Amino acid sequence: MKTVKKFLAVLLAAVTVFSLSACGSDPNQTTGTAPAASASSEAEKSGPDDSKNVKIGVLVSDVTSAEALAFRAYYEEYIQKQYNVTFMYSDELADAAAEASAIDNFIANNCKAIISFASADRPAQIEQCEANGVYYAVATGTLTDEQYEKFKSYKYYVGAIGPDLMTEYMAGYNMAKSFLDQGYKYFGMFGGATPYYTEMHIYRAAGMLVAMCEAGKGTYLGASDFGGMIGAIYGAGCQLAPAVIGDVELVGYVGGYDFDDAWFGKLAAVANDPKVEVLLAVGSGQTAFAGFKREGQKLGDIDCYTKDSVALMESGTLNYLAGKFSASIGPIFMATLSAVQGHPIRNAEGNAFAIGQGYWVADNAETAKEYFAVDSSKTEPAYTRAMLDTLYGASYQDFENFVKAYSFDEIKNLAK
Amino acid sequence: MKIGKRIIGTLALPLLTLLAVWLISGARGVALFETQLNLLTFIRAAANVMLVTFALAINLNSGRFDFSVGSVALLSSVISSKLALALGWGPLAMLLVSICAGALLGLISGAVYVTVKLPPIIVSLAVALFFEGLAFTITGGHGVSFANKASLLGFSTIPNFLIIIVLTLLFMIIIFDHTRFGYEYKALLSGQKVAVNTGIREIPNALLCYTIAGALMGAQGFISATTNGTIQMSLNFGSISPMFMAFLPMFIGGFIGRFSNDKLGYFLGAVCSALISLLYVRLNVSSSVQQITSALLLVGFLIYLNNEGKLKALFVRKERGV
Amino acid sequence: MIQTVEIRNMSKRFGPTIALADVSITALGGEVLGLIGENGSGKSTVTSIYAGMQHADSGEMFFMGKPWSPTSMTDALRRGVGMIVQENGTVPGITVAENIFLGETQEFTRGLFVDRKKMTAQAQKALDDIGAGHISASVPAGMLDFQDRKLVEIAKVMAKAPSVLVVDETTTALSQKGRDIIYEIMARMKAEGKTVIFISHDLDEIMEQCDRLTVLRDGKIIRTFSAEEYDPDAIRTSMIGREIQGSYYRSDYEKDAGTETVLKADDLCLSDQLVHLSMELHAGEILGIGGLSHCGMHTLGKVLFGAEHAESGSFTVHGKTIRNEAEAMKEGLGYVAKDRDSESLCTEASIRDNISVAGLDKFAVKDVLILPGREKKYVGEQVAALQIKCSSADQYVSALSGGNKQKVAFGKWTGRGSDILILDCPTRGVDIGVKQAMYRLMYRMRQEGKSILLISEELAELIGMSDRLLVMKDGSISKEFLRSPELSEADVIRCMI
Amino acid sequence: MENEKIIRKEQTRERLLRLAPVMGLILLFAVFMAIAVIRDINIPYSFKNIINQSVIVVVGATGAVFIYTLGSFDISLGASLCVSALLGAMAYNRSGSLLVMLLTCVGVAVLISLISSVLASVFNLPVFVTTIAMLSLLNALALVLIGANGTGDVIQVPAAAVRGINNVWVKLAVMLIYLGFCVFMFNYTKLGRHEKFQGGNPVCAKLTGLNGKRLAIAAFAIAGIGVGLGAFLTITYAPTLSRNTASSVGMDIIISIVFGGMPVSGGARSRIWSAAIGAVSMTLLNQIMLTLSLDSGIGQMVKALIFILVVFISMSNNKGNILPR
Repeated sequence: MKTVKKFLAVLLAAVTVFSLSACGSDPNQTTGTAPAASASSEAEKSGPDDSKNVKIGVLVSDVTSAEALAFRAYYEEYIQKQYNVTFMYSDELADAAAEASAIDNFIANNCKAIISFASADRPAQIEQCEANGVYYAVATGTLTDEQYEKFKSYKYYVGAIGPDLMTEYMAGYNMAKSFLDQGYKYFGMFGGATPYYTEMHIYRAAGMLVAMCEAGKGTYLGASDFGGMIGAIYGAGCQLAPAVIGDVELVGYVGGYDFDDAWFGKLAAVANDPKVEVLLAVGSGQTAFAGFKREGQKLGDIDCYTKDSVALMESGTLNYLAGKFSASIGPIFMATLSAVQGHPIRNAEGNAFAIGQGYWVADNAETAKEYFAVDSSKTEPAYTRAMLDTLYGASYQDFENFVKAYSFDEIKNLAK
Repeated sequence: MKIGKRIIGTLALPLLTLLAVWLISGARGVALFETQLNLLTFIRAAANVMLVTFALAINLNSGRFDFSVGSVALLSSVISSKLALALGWGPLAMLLVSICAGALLGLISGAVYVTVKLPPIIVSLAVALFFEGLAFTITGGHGVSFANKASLLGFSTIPNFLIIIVLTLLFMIIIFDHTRFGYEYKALLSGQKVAVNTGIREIPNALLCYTIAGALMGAQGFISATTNGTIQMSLNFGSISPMFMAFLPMFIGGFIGRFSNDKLGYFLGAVCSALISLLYVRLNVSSSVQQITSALLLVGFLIYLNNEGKLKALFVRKERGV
Repeated sequence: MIQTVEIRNMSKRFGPTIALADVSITALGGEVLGLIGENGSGKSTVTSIYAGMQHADSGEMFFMGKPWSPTSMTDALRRGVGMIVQENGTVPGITVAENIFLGETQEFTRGLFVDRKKMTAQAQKALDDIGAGHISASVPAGMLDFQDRKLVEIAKVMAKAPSVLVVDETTTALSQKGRDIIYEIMARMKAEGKTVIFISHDLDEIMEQCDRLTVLRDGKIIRTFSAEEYDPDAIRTSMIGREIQGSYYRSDYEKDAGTETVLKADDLCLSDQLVHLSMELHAGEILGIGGLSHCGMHTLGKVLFGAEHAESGSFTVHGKTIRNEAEAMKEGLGYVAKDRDSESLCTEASIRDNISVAGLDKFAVKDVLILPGREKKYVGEQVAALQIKCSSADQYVSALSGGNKQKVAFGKWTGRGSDILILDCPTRGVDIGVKQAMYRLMYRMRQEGKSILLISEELAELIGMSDRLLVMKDGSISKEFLRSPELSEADVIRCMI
Repeated sequence: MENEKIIRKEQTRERLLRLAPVMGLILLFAVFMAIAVIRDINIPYSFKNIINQSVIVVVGATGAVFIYTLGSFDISLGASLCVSALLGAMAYNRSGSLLVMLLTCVGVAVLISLISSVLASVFNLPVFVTTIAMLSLLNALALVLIGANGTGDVIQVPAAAVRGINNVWVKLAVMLIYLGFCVFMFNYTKLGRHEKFQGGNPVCAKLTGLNGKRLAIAAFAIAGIGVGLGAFLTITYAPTLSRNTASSVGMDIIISIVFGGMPVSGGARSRIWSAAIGAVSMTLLNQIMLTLSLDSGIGQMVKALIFILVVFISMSNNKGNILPR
């Protein structure tokens, strides 16, 4: 009797799952959309072939960051509607093993290409895709030089577009400098994942510190230039500490993402130090500092353009924002699609491309608003289909010029 | 027990902690409570830890382990903050809604438990997953940010936290020591079978326990949300971490409870860990060092707790000169 | 006289077992009705249903002529039917007062709050009323000994001045003082024209206390005896449904017990449980140990098996000192604990698991590898030898009757050929049929030259089975009796109190 | 006689319910195949994939069953796996020998297990809380190791070194050998029997001459071996390790064991296979979610529902009038 009940329950479970399979998005929905029709006429010359659906897997190491969500929105709510492609997103990828599994999943699901936002083990990802004949592209990141040398000639390695470490370094440098130029001397810093030895954050931090050294005519951990600073930070086990840098001072520093009482306490302590004039964050500064910031204190952050961050800039809580724009991952998509459809974009030596791409920088609310308006648009994003189509099977030169012109105004010109 | 012994037993640990923390910080030439802010940090931590400790202890004492407390805090703070932002509420309204939401979620997880009649630890795993997923879905993964809602951030003040602490403590003592529910809770706690056979209705009692725990976590969620103005989403059990900070204070509370009132004990336990957190802040200790010390403290105290008898015997022998 | 209690055609089953089949009982005001029967005969079930602890599958109940359907024990008690249960009915973690008014806190709530003072005062009064004034109502029940906790339960029931009182197997665990308190209460209720339903294993006791006596077996009513019809053998027969072949206990009185000492305890001390206790156990001897439930004899059993450790003094088995249970087992000791379900058996495990676990070293290859065949054989032998009633050895012990459970507990030790058995209340809550089988087994083992330390609260069986009988009082041995037909319970009791 | 019949019926019912996890597995597999066909999925590759993804949890969780059988609980297994893998990788980089790496992984994992269990039994601490402390210790240790190794935020074994053994057959072999070992220990040795009995009723076990502390230590040691093998497999699968390595494995193990029908109270009803069944089921479930490309949040909610449902069915309902604890 009870047994019967229970097996009914099993049935119910089955039904649940099946009904889900029903509501899951059907790959063929997107076929024959309006643009598809228009494009198909002269597919071979310009614009990709929309006749058959292309499945592209997307590796994401982080599913909750504003940046990741903005990117996802651009792909799913603009690109996927414009082109006959289906994006398949991975779950949150904590480690290299998770990345490998995710790629396996994509391959099993017959993805033709993979665009990666996950960097736990890029070489492994590339090898895996090469071995399985799946195109692979790096979005918002780059390979190290030796990695590039190793993989540039791989057939299925499309290439990389994104801020290289130097760009990250410069982002930090410029942010600090812009405040230093305004004559501020006393800084508090949030180091993000620096204590976890995360390069991106280490380089941004280094940039800020070098800027301080130059302005203050002093040294930090005995270093004052790019190379020296990176070394010094690793030397210190990536545990930074407050220090006087000539006539500039790093008054307070917090690193890590503990989210416990002590962590909040430390952040509050830095923000509330009467000496601190400017708060700098290598990332997620809005989470770290915005809550504790005092009146008149300045806050600079490297993140992305969201409703919230813009609101913060309007309210003067956030004063400087270097942010990736969500459409910045348009070109890599087109390069990938192009490769999948047999028009790979290779440089003069026939190798995969590696193109640097920086941030949009806003130091006032108006700019930020303008950026966000474009960035969040689902109809007229920074890179529209019309613009991207010009990249289909484009020459390396055209492609590089297009990508390199990433600043807001340059893109505006491209659009015309 | 003599009143003197009671007082000593009750205050020994907090005072010891205070002394230790004070000495260590002193040795490093740092004043523990230099600024108003240090006090705020301390009180906030105390309130925060106390809420979680109560929430966990209510059910853990009756053998119901609950992985879902963190997710309840997460989801209830998401709900309340979403509403507060949409309707332009002040902190008080948000706090109340957060508590109610928490209570409701707690009730739900309790209801699941009493319906499926599975071991609570299993149920709580599922509930945690579910609530995390729901919070994620509600916010579309974005989490919630009200960093520029000064009104909400403004809640984080010493008097406010003091009020929360006092009210919670009063509430807990009244509910658990002076009401029918409390008496029946105690009976079920140490004599489940007998109590049930005698006609005490366990299910309503359990439901109320979960509801109260939920309400407390609602308040805790509100505090951590308004402390830094954003709510981070978490998936795959990312939400269980707040639970861990409750263990040390819970054991300390249990210990103190033997001399006076266990609720008071939990509060004092929270005070102890808040003092330790403050020390971490003042000395700007790196998180690895933090994790290690906290873990060692927990183990150390447990060892003491579980070997008190032996230790005493040891001393007695010493006195005997054996 | 008015019918206070009436039960009509009540039936109840627990999963596989039929606990009650169409049982009808009536009890009158001013009488003490005895219920007797083997374990699982249903006597506790029928009364516990009437007292609101559980519900029947079918049948009607009446109280004072009106239909009766209590929702819980408190509800029943509030309406005049109280029950003192067999197992422990107090909650250790709360005070005596809270226990006495468990589930009735609302009586003392003013608004939201509970008035502890008032509760404690009334509880104290309730204790005094039944002559248990020595217990303080404000201490946690966990701090009381077993007897006092029972008294608390009695006070809890009597505080409600019930017009029907059910006493289920309570007296076995009580000292004379405790028993007297209960007898006194029963007498008083009888005098007040109220009803007592008295359940006991002790035939003498029940015949002495009851005006009528109803015998149950396998959930059916077999026969009701009126006082003048009382005849021990007739009652026993109707209880187990057949003539008891041969005598109940062993009949011989030869002094042929061995003289070789197999177990020797010397000046053992352990808090108030063992006070400078010395004793010897010989080969081929059944050594009885008697006393009040808290005289320390149960502790002695545990200590001699190495399960508890004496603070001072020593004991040896075959001349070797024993430090723990494992060593004890190596020396051929076996121990059947008093509390069967929580100490002797793992009830959620199968018969096979329970029997084989103690004997793995006997049949496991190289003391490591378990071959299903060998195990089946090993367990099968015990199941057969002890005639354990079960569908298969894979059946969960929890589904067995008390008697069969105890047989499994025995099987653990007989299987591995233990030659010294420490039996703590081996026939507690075991029906006469099994009881008799156990006595036979003990005697057979004795004849095989094995030694048995029989710790028991039932004087009859001690006197009936032991070659020697040691009486314990306050942790030390107060008297030694040798086996003789003249030995009477009275003599023994005198040295116990 | 009638009672006999009823008892038999009870037992068959019990057995049926005990099979629920297996049925759940079969059902999930059916659903998976159905969807695989609808969405034309590369099925052979999927199978390889499913093995790849479940093997680590299977190995880790199967060992952990011994701990659960005692009715205790270890939440630090994931962290332990991480630390073992990190040290294993470092060992390889020093020695250049896969054997050394394997031995280090297993050795470290066993050592960690022994530390928590010995600590717990010597000072008779509640095991679960001890492992909670262990969890944060190990997390901190992982970071220290990475720092000490000084190669950025990761510790790497050259991919080429492990490519040779990163194939399904090696994994299956490791898994089956260890599974075989555990099944043997659990069902056919004195130790396994004692573990179950200890979990079922510690008091009775003591009075039957079992040494609870030694049993606990043994159980943890066996679990340690599993975690060590898991660490080894993790390296071979993804030779780049970070502080986040295996961060999800800890909870996956708990979920899998329960999903596979293991009673958290342990004891006689413990099943050594539950871990394997549960782990594979969870992997299948994840595959289904992915193929349906459910949004992370929804996906997790569905997972939770299915989890509780299956467990509800599999737990044989010998529940009295009191709530389980």
